[in-house]
Amino acid sequence: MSATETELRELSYLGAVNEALHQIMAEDPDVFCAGEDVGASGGVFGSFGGLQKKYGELRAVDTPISEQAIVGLGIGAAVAGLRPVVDLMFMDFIMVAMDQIANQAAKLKYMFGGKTSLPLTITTNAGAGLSAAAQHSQSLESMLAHVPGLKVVMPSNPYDAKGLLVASIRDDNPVIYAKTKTLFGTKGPCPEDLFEVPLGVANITRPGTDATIVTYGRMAGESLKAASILSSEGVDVEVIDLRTLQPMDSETIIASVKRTNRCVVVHEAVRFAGMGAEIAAQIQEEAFDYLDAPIGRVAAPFSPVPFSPVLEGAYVPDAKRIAEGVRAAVQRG
Amino acid sequence: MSATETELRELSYLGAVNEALHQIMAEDPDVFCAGEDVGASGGVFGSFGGLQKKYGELRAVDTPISEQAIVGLGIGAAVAGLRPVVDLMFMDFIMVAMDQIANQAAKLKYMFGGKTSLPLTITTNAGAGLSAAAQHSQSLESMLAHVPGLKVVMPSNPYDAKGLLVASIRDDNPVIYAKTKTLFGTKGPCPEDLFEVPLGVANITRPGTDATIVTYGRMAGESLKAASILSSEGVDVEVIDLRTLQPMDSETIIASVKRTNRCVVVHEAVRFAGMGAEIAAQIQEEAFDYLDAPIGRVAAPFSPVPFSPVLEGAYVPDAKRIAEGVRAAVQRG
Amino acid sequence: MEITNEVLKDLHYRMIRIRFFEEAAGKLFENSEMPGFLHLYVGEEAVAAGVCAALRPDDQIGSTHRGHGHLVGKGGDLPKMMAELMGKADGYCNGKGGSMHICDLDLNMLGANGIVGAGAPIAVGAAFANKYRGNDTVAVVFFGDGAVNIGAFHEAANMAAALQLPAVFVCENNEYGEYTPRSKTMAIDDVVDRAAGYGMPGVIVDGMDSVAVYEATTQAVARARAGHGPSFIECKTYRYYNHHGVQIMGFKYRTDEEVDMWKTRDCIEGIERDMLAQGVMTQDEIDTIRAKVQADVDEAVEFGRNSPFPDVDTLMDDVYTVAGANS
Amino acid sequence: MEITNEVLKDLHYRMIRIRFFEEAAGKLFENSEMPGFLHLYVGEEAVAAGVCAALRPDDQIGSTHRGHGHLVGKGGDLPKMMAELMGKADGYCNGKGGSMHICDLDLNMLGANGIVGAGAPIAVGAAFANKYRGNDTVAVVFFGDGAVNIGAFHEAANMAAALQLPAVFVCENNEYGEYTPRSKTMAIDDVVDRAAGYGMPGVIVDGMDSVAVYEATTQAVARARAGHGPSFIECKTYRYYNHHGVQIMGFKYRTDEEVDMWKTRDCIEGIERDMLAQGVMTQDEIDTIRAKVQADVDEAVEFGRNSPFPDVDTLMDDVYTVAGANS
Ligand SMILES: Cc1ncc(C[n+]2csc(CCOP(=O)(O)OP(=O)(O)O)c2C)c(N)n1
Ligand SMILES: Cc1ncc(C[n+]2csc(CCOP(=O)(O)OP(=O)(O)O)c2C)c(N)n1
Ligand SMILES: [Mg+2]
Ligand SMILES: [Mg+2]
Repeated sequence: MSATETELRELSYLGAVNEALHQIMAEDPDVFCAGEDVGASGGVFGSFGGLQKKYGELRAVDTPISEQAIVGLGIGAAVAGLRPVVDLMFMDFIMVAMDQIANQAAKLKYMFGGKTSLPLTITTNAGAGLSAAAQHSQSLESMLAHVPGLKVVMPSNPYDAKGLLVASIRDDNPVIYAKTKTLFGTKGPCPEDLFEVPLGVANITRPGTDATIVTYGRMAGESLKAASILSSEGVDVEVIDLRTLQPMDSETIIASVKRTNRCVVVHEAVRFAGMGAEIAAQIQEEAFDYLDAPIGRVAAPFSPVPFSPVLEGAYVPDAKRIAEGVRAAVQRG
Repeated sequence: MSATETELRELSYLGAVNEALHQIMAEDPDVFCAGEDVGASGGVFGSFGGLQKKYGELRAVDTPISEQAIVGLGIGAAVAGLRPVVDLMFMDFIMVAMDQIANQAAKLKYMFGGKTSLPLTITTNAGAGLSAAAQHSQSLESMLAHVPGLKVVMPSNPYDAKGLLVASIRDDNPVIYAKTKTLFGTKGPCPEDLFEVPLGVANITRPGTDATIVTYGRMAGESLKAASILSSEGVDVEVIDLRTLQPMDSETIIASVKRTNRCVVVHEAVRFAGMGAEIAAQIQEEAFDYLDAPIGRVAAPFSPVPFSPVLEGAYVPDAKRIAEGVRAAVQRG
Repeated sequence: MEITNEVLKDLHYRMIRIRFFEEAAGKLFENSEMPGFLHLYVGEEAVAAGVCAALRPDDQIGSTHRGHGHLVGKGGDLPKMMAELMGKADGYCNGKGGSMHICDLDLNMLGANGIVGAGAPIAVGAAFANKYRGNDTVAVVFFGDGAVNIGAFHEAANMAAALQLPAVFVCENNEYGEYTPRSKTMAIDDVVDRAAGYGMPGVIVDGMDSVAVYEATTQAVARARAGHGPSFIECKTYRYYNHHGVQIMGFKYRTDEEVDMWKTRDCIEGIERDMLAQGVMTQDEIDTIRAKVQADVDEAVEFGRNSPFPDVDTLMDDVYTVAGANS
Repeated sequence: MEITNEVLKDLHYRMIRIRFFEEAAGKLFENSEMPGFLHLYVGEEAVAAGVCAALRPDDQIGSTHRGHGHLVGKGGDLPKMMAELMGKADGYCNGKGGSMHICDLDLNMLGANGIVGAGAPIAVGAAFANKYRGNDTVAVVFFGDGAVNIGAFHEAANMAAALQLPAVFVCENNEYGEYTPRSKTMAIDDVVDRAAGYGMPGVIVDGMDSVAVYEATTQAVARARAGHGPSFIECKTYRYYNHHGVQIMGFKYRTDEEVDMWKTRDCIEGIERDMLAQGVMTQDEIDTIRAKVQADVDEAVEFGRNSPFPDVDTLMDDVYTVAGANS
């Protein structure tokens, strides 16, 4: 972020999302929102607040509990030239609509020989931390990023939440835009006007020389905390917030690791076959001779998300565990 | 495989699957099969042939076209103590039933504090090569292997097809057993009696010293072909057929790479966030100091599977591309 | 159908057990002693009680996100339930499941479910197992009016009909899915209008009247036991509190008049009035039962409070069943 | 409803265009000139023809795995279709889609679909766009009797009804899903029995009679255009060839008598008989049309044969729409 941003007014993460929706719907009459409780009540978390009042029932649509038909509604409307934003309340529910997302939305353009674009945004809410148990707490981005045709976005702060949502809605491809539930209330600087944070461009949120942390979503903040802890130990960490997982800004990652020679990938999702695997694989492919230590991964262990706060606390990575991971990478000879 | 296997009669891959089902249903009255066309017609590919005739309509059940309810039927019956085998014709259709698989079957035991086991086998058919286009050709194993609670099996030959299916059905956890469509007709030695190939144990199908290929499914055979090509060039390749992706036999992989110091992972699925990413990440974590070259990945490019045979041929990896991948790893200084 | 005094007392007992349990849970939740999401059953007790009273212990029930009532109705252990809702080690699921996954397989309660509609195919699988084994056990599928619109429910209902399975589909129609009224999500007057499309008989009952629910369930279960396949029961009912929690949402999606109107038809007040009028129980007897149940609930709360949080070392337990070590 | 001679001729023309195209495709498939899976529409032509003749060019249709008939019925370009089925560069999808994904968005045919039922929610999305724009365009959803049992279909039908969208649901009931008869997968006599459950009017029509299909569609479309919401049409029809390919499956799941019975009711023979009897066309005129269509189909086959395979360099094209380079 640039220096002028210190002058920006503060906005909450959820407020930034809501503002983006209000502004883009004002700008583009082809944008509409649809999903369960999206209309009259403004969404279970409030991100769609005020839209139906302002834009009416056809532009902020309360739908039946029908995740497949909700995504299908978006696909059909997008093929017909509109620019739908459809909501799946929890990222876990993506599993219910996975055929429409992975077999339909992602592939239509290709199967049709390019004869359509598909400007569809699917909003959802990811992550653990609310004691919402195994079916309301998952981070499933690696499944989605594995599907050619989809884009996958996970903002970590109010600024990105607004800018990336605008870019997602303006993008001509199906985009999964996954907010993080535990970040809803966090505040940060955010411009008042409509702006884009381009998809596929990572953000170096802290420059450093001794090791690189590659992360996104909720773990972006935890990683910065870890970086301060480490800084007090004399370890200068660079933190990369990916912002977009598909397409991935591999260039920024590789360039950083070529400078720092050590890297830890951090995410809230389960480690096995998570995004950290892809990132580690790419780094060793592209920067093999620069690596002074194996690329570490700090992620959730291989179990469903437990309900009890005590177990959930042990499950989700935090600054302490991230710092440990970086220490292991830095201390390696 | 042991030396005595040369004496075994030959059986086709599909014949081995069918024989396993016949024998295990004879042995265990709690085993039943259900799915679309599984009963009277014996399954669209014939793997359920003869079961309904022999065991009746309750043990080889023709169901409606309802993938979610088919998997749910299996879950409920398994919780009630039976040992169901439910079929989803194409691996692509797993997307339709993904909630029942990933949010229900995989998590029930954990969410219930361990108070049930879930002996459910989900059979399906993976892979490209039949010009069946983007919705009937996918290899989605990395999505499934990312879900704690699931096991994922992909046999590459008749022997394993039979032994792994028996082990899957006898396992007390939900197992995705994915056959490869293009292997159905291939023949190989296979014992006549009921036997198990244990889940989670990889098979070194060719020992070698210069590099390790880690692979599974259809690519196991292509990798052996690549190994012969390379052998004629003086490169001695070890080939590991994983057989099971979750749990993964990391020990065998790591031990091999520590010997050969070079490795290429090969699979039919898309490269980005595929199994190769996890395998590469693990190897560099565990055998960093042994690696003389980056771990290579030979996999499908990042697009849906195209229909036209010409494009599909260019899409799916083959022995030639695998050999190239290994050469790159071996030639690196 | 003759309703004995024992049945009336049983229905009453099940209902107050649910009501008092839920009221206590609501208080703990508002007091931040209970984490996560809490979907209270208060108002709808006649459904769970009426259905469960008509079942045998071996009959299974499949449940929803609003599942406490079903488990209490089936005879659930209150201390284990309360401990689970509080995320404690002595809970039904050792603190791993919580409100949305509470279950007791020994009571054949197949688990609450956090995914709307997803419990239906699973319960139908249990019904299949009953038919497979040739016993006359029946599986009941509970679901909300909102769940009827999701694919999993539809597939399950059709599967049960196509395979003629011993299942009973019980719709808890409280006219809302979260904050959206049913009129926005369906173009039919009664949910039961869908039953014919599956080839099932269907009835509407007053879901505030446990006796009516009990009678309808008894008939549907008899039909299923006799091998004549599934039936559909629509129970018109109402939840008194919010979709989740007690009064935590700001958005007013129901009028006070509507809520008050339904409360005048309260299932517990109704049955107590009837029992008093018919001389089935005296006010003293009612008070005694109420006091006993309240004491049980208080004890459950204390049990939950005193139960330790699970040991962090149990985090990775029970992801898989390990061969030979099957619990 | 009065049926003009022009409508009869139009229906006839659409049907023979489908029939001849499909027969030619079947031959190419048996001759290994066509790769992949091929689901022929032969026998069911009256449905696609009757529906499409009742539509305007701007009306959309959503399709299925058995989609050639729908595209030809909507006016599809035969050479481009044949080339696509053969995996050639000049095909509708540049060889990337094939039989199961053939589409022409300019004709508002939204694409065949390889996933049973998955086309329905997408077509409903198109219907939503029509309502959103306030035009009077209508979206038709084709689906088989088997597809009615899958969740996606159910959700789509309910969504269309709940939002009162301009959609028409057309069931091609050929009494089989692959090799399994409908009686094994549904406990109802007629598929249309489900319509009431969505709050839609529903009718049964003879799916071997293009005029009947045309009339029913005309009414349903008028209703949708007027803003009165969706309707359901069940067409009783039959496929002459196998589920996929022509005669490639060994398992005999239908009797010869059954197939022969349906063939006596052939939609093309029927309309030709009627037109001759009513003096709408002479045998000579019919022969001339048939010859012309056959010539068109032969030309399409030659076009397909002569078209090159796609360049391997196009493999990665069109995975994403690139900003500013949108096709
Ligand atoms: C597949 C899915 N979609 C959405 C939700 C979020 N959700 C939880 S409960 C609920 C409303 C359910 O309504 P209904 O079935 O009528 O049950 P009720 O809450 O009224 O008892 C919704 C939308 C969910 N849990 N699962
Ligand atoms: C979700 C899904 N399940 C199964 C299949 C395999 N399949 C293709 S066509 C078909 C039968 C469809 O029956 P119906 O809807 O009646 O259409 P018909 O083939 O008779 O025209 C099946 C089961 C599929 N393509 N998609
Ligand atoms: Mg409700
Ligand atoms: Mg059919």
